[in-house]
Amino acid sequence: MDFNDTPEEANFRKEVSDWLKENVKKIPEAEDTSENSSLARARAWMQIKHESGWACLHWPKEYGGRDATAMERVIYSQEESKYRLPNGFYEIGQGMAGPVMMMYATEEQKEKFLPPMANGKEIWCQLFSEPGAGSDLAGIKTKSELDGDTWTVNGQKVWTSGAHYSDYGILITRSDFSAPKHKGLTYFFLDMKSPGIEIRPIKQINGGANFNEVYFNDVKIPDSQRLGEVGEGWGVALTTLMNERLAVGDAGGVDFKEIFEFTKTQDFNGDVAVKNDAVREKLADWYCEYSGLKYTKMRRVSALSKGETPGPEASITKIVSANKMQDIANFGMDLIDSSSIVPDQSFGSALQAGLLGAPLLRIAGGTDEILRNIIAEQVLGMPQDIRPDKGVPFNEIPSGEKN
Amino acid sequence: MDFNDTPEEANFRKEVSDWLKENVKKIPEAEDTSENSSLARARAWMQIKHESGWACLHWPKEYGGRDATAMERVIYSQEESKYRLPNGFYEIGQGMAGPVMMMYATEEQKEKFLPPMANGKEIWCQLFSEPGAGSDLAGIKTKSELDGDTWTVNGQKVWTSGAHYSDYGILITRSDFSAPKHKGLTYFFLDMKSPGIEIRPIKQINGGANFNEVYFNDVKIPDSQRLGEVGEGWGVALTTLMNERLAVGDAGGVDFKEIFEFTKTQDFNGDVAVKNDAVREKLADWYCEYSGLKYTKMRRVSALSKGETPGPEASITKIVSANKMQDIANFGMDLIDSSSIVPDQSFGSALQAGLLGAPLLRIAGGTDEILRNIIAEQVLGMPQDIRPDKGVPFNEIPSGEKN
Amino acid sequence: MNFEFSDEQLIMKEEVRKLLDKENSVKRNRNILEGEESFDKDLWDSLVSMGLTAITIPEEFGGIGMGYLELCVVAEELGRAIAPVPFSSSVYLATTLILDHANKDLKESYLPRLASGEIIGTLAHTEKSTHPTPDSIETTYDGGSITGNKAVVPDGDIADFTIVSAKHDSGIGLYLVDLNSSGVSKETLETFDPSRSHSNISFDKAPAIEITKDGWGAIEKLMDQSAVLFAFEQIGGAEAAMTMAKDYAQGRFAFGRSIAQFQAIKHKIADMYIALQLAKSNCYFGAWALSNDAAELPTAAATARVSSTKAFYECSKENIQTHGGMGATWEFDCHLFYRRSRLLAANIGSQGIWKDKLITSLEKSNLPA
Amino acid sequence: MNFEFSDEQLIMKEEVRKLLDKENSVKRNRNILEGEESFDKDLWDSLVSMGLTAITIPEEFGGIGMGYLELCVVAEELGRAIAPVPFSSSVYLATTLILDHANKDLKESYLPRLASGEIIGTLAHTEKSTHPTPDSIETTYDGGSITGNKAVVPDGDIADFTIVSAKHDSGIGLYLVDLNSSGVSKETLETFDPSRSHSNISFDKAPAIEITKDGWGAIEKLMDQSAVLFAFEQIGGAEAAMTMAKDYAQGRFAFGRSIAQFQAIKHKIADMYIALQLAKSNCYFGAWALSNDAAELPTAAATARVSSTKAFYECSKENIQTHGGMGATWEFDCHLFYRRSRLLAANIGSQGIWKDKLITSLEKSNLPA
Repeated sequence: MDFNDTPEEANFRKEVSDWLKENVKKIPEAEDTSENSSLARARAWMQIKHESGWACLHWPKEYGGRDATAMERVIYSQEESKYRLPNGFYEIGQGMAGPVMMMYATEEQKEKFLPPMANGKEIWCQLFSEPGAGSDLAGIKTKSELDGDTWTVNGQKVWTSGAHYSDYGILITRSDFSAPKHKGLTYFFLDMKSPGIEIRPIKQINGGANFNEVYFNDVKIPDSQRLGEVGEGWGVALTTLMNERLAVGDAGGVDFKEIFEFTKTQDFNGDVAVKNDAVREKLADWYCEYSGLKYTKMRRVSALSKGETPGPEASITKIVSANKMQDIANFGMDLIDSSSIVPDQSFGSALQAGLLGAPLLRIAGGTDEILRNIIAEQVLGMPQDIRPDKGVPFNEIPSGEKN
Repeated sequence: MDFNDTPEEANFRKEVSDWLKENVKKIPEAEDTSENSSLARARAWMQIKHESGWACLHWPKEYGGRDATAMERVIYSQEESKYRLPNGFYEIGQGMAGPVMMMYATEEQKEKFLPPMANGKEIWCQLFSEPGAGSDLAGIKTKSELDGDTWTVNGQKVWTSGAHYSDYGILITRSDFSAPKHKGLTYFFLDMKSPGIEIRPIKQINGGANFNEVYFNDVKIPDSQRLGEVGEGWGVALTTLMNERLAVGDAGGVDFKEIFEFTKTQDFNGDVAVKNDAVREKLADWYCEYSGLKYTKMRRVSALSKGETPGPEASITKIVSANKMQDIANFGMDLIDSSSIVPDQSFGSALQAGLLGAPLLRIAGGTDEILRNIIAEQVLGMPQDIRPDKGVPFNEIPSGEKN
Repeated sequence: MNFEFSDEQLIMKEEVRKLLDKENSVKRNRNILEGEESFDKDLWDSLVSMGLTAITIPEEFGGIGMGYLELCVVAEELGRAIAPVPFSSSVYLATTLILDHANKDLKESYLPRLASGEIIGTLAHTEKSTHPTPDSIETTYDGGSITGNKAVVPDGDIADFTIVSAKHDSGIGLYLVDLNSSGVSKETLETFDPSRSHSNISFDKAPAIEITKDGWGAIEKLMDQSAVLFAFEQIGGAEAAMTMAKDYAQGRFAFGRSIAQFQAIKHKIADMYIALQLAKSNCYFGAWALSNDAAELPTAAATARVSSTKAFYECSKENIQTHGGMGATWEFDCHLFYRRSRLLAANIGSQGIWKDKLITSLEKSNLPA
Repeated sequence: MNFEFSDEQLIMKEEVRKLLDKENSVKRNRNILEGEESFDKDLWDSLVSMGLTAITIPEEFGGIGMGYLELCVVAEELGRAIAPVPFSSSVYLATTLILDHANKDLKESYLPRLASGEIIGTLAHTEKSTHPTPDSIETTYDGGSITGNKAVVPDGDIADFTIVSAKHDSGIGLYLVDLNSSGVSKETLETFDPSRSHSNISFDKAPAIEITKDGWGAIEKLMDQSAVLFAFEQIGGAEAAMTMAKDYAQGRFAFGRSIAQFQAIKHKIADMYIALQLAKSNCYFGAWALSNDAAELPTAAATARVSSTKAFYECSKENIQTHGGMGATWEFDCHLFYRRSRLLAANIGSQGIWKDKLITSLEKSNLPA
């Protein structure tokens, strides 16, 4: 048990680190805090990475990747995360759409679409969730109908990040409403500039608008852009989700370190807060969670390095860190007492961001409740709940609207 | 909003209080701490109460009661609880068996059985739960078969308090295994001295043995002792459970007051524990629960006094108080540090009793989980879970043994 | 005994509720939150018309001479409707201080106008980013005027006058300052819950009228009194959030059924109900103690405050969670309750402070009731 | 990097687990709990035969010269099997103190016999019903002998010798006392978990050998070292309890289905899993810090201790709840784990003490790792 790289890992890390040192400085600073400015930086950086063979390094070389091992990918991302780089724009394309295209697209399509995905010229988004299908993704209702060689799509998607700047999207639709829920789905990729697509930003409770609603009004998709067979879109969607990026990230935002530092300066009930035993006890609980997640991640990386596939046990990271963030933010505001409602305090805006950001974190990418189901079922092998929708024609399954 | 009795209530309370003052002293002190000794006192006290018309005062006068109002019953029990009296022995008989006999027994049976129940000469127990049917009471498997005018009962009951000193019992059995779960049940009362009944005490984790397993081996019950129609025992059982005593009691055992007093003398981390902010914060949380339950009870009594029927919202008392007791006991032991494992400390045995008693309290009379279901469904009107056993013949319902 | 509000009080509660429903108070909250106005003047006028600002003011001063029990039921409904009005500042804080501590002249001058809603008052007490203590007050009263800076004054830019805590030569006093007088400057703040307005106020030799020289005792008493009223707002809000969660769950279908059938949802909402009932029962005792000015008030107030703050936070937080993604959108109303829960938790001091006050009061009373 | 035990260590763990399974350690726990014996001699002999008491002892002193990582994996298995043996007292406490502080003569005299299981040692430190501090130690060392009363000494009636903390003229020292020598009297105690024996021990001028004059420093270090080992026992126990709950739920049917399908049960067990994984990962870091005698040991030990204590309590408590009524019977094994969780939570100091130690260590390190 040690924290040191193997000689091979150390060599690779040095190679990455040296390259990053030389190259990160090549991209221009952001002009402002706008999304466009950030996007321009992201494109520039992906171009540089691609030219040196560091773009989407887990991909096969033929499509612009590096054929890297999982451990190399982890090391690269550890080193890259030491810099503040805008890589989020490419997560869906390179992490999810790319791999699914490799499995289901034609050779011609792969040659056409994968290289610009790898070099950052084209950005992809994911059109899965719907207003009535979140936790229960297979409940989607966006309708696709085939006429000749062309599909017509009508419906609404939601929570699509980056829809407004994406070039292409991966899309799941329902092509057969009389088949059972998981059987009538068909999967496509499409040009996001297609006529009939309307994109509206979703304003979140923290004022941000990182997501969109996407409306489909008679959007035409050639049958050649179908991925997988008609009616077998659910399998393609599952493959896509399995390729979801290695969820190494915590919630981001206020965490133990921040609140600990704050309690060293903030007065509370007659002394600096960190001297209050009730504060210390809460700090200790959060440190144990913080530390527990940190070393859980290291255990997962160790498993990766041995070639093991990371399982759904990573679900605990999001449950714990999002709830911890919410608790810390609420508690930190308590320390500031009645002034805490004004974000313009030493630490107030970070706390406010935490308190307003945590609710979405507890939901996005799987609610606390869904993740607990996943832990129970997929990690611990407990049985699924009763599924009254199993095998029932989709249009006979009860839904809110029908009642 | 006030805490004072109405003039009528005050008069009644004075009458009760005066009578208790005069009469409680008439019963002999317990000879020792044995159950027999306690039982003898209980019988003596019930006899005295009965002679003055204070036994099971909510019963009709004709069967030995007083026709008291719900509020009078509350006042009586408030006053009586100021003395340490062993009334628990009669709760099942007077509180549950009596009312159900009044509804379902023949006039002859009522005249025979109710008066000795009221005057304390005869004690009753309840034979409902089974090893495979606790939370799901309707899943019982004790079998009853009719031959001529006589039923033969085979099976096992569990968690029967007082089976070993009871004269009679109320019993629910399954008379039809091919009918749906709730339809094939038949309800009886029976003599606990009947041949074929075997009673074994259950040792609890706290070393106590307040409950029994009761085995039925070809026990004969005359059909005349059936309560309700054949196959309609579930309705009779529900009626019985609705008559369950007005659950005014907290968990009993270590609660806020006890731990608060303890923290005033116990040293912790350099000072008396109550001066430690972490301890104060926990105390505050427990006080809020303690106080919240206390005034919730008063709100319920007020509703009673207006003639309202207390609903299942009382479920919160047990969930909160049993969990509070477990937390307090665990925390109190923490304050005593490594010596806490020895009960022979100033407060150690009370804490040990709490830590070992709370688990059963969280289960008996409805688990935390069942009570939350009840709150959601019966108080808040949320829908039942899917019931795969609904309408299915009982012998086709999956059970652990069959898998 | 009758541990319940009277029929008259419950009818009054129902009337207030109907008014706030009819006026669509939650929608008005959103309008204020998103717009430029500091409060909803129309809604305020409706509440004034019902006489709600006059409840605790005796008839001799133009009020209707009811008591705190009536104010408690009103507070619960204002909380349920997350009303965007300066009621707590003007009624719980300013009116109570004048009633309890001002001389007859001041009462005659201010109370009738407070009762009629003609003027709005508030309290300017906090100065720093910590809970105020006698030592932390730097604002000074000297020679008939006030100098200093008060922070996060609720409704500071709406109020016509404020009561100010300030040092005098031998302690902390309370002083009344007309906010339109010379030497007063205000800065409106962006806050976590913009449906209620807050300002920083600077006083530079602003003319002031003394209310009491024992200002600290008066503030401590006021904190206990208002804690009960805030707690009623909090349980009102908590119940509204719980009901939203339950109603949404019943109408939302996933995996072939209403999500209200899932134990994860049912038990979450049952836990909200438990927290709410404990808090509500503690509030009832708080109402009794407040209306009887009982010796138990400090304990009762702290208990009501702590449990109601917890209940509103839990209910508003888990209401969002029950709604799933939509609950985290600006468009849904869930966040209005979440914001209000934080505002009310902050307004008169944090959980840590009130928990400590609770145990201190129990240590003093030497017996946990 | 490899944040995992080595293959050899994992094989050793598996061997220990197999042995404890084969020997039916949980059943043996019940036998000791219900019977008159202080520990299970046969099981102890089996563990000794595997060389487990010799792990950390160098070969020159008759040991097998492995390290603390090996001891950690063994501890996890002993915890999983709630083994009724004096392993923690003799190995984590007595052996570690002698290894770290005794002179060569003492090592030569004691370590080979500890390694071979011929003798059993323990630590006699606690005196009062509070966590010991340097000021609270009243036992005295003077002129080669010890006088005083030690409370709740683990395995006090089994051990052949104990190390005793005692005052000397300029501080607290550690002294070795043969428990069969004159001046020693023992009283066996009834405890919360009778599967492990504890005694009060009185010393009346009992002959003693000095181990170190800086006993307090040695004790503090030992608490950190043993906290990691106790934490491994705790996660072993927690995992066993979680697995019991899961297995029982899967086989228990109610309302027409396995109760393992109910979210109330699934989510309860998922929460156990979360608590366990956090604790286990903290234990791994503790194992690294312990085996490397790293500067991070105080932080790592406290973190492992706090999270493992929490995990074992939660898992053992909710395991009973998952079992329903049967879980609260003496006959089922649930309570054996619940009792052990409390014992291990108490043995080297409570949660409050360790949480405070954790934050103190972070304040000192000035950076949260």
